[in-house]
Amino acid sequence: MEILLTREPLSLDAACRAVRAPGRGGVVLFLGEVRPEEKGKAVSSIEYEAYESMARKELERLAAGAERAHGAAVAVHHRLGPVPAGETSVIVAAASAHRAEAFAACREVIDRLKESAPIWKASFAEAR
Amino acid sequence: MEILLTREPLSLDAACRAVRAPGRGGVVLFLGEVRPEEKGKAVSSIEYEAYESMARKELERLAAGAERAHGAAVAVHHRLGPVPAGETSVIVAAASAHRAEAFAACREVIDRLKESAPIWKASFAEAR
Amino acid sequence: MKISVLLFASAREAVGAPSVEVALPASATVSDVLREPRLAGLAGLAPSLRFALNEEFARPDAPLREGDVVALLPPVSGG
Amino acid sequence: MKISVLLFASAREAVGAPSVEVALPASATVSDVLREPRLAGLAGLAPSLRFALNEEFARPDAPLREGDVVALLPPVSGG
Repeated sequence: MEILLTREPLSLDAACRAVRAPGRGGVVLFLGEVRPEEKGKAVSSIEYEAYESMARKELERLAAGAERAHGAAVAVHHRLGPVPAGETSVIVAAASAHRAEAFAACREVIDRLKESAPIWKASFAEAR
Repeated sequence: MEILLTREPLSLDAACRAVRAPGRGGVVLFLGEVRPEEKGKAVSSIEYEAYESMARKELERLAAGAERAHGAAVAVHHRLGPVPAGETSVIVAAASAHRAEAFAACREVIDRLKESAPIWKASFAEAR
Repeated sequence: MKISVLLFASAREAVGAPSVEVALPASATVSDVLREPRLAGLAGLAPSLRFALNEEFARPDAPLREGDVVALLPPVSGG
Repeated sequence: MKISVLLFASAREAVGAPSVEVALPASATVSDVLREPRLAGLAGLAPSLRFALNEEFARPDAPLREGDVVALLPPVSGG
């Protein structure tokens, strides 16, 4: 399991490397991207705020739960601070011997992250 | 939609770029990797053979079906010829406004690919 | 007892500060922090707030101890 | 009529060639290609073979026309 909260741009390869391993034939990655428009309003960037210490614990808890439930390896990378439209705000990676478990683990973690990780976004129509 | 059948190593970024677009906030990628062991035997590489012209048509048909059913953009990259253990043999990418559709499209395409794409693998215990 | 209250997102904006120190009686519970006058601005938000106690989600009636850290969490929007 | 038969994976290995030209009567259907003596080695595989006609999956009883291309497809294992 790997949890990364960073203000740097996220890396697809880094998230993938975090879960890959010889016996794990199936890897599933979810990327959340900042949409340039939300509820009809143009968005230039989204600011992500987190209760960082608790967010790390929550994400570790979610990832560990999915790893146990699905026998998968999980990584969650979330970007904090300003994220320009079109860039990636979160990556959830999951790997296991077969694809069913990797899909299930990845989906579970992103769904639960959106319910319980103490992270908030404030969208900005124009550059601040 | 993008279908790629190639003997070159696959690229995660290329598959991702093929489906990303401003309005598509959710991207799901599935990577199939060659496992170094299968049914208890060591595998050094897997040779993928395809009825290429039909495989291309089948993959286009599958991708188009998933795009229509889920309102997603889909890309399928499959590697042909010898693929060393630990390397990626297939990538299915799907992107849409929200993650549910991206997960559904990605899963549907890889499941159907494994049922109907005229592609076969022959594993080799030692280097040929 | 002295309790630290951390505020995030809309709660922070409503109060105008990222944290507030609150003095409460020994028998106080997590939700009692809302009695603090400086947090009066949260009245509107209160129904949608979740509480965390020392970085774990907590029930409003969870008991507090000296030095505990309570966080007021508006509906999250990560991912 | 003259029909091209393409062979893949285990079918190709059983026959020892990637393709075979087959002569069939005008009323022949896709599965009739298996009558070709050079394809006798496929007997064991036949039950698990799927047919393709001009690059589309086809039923065994689909009618053939001069120059059609039939492919004999063992169970696939892509992905």
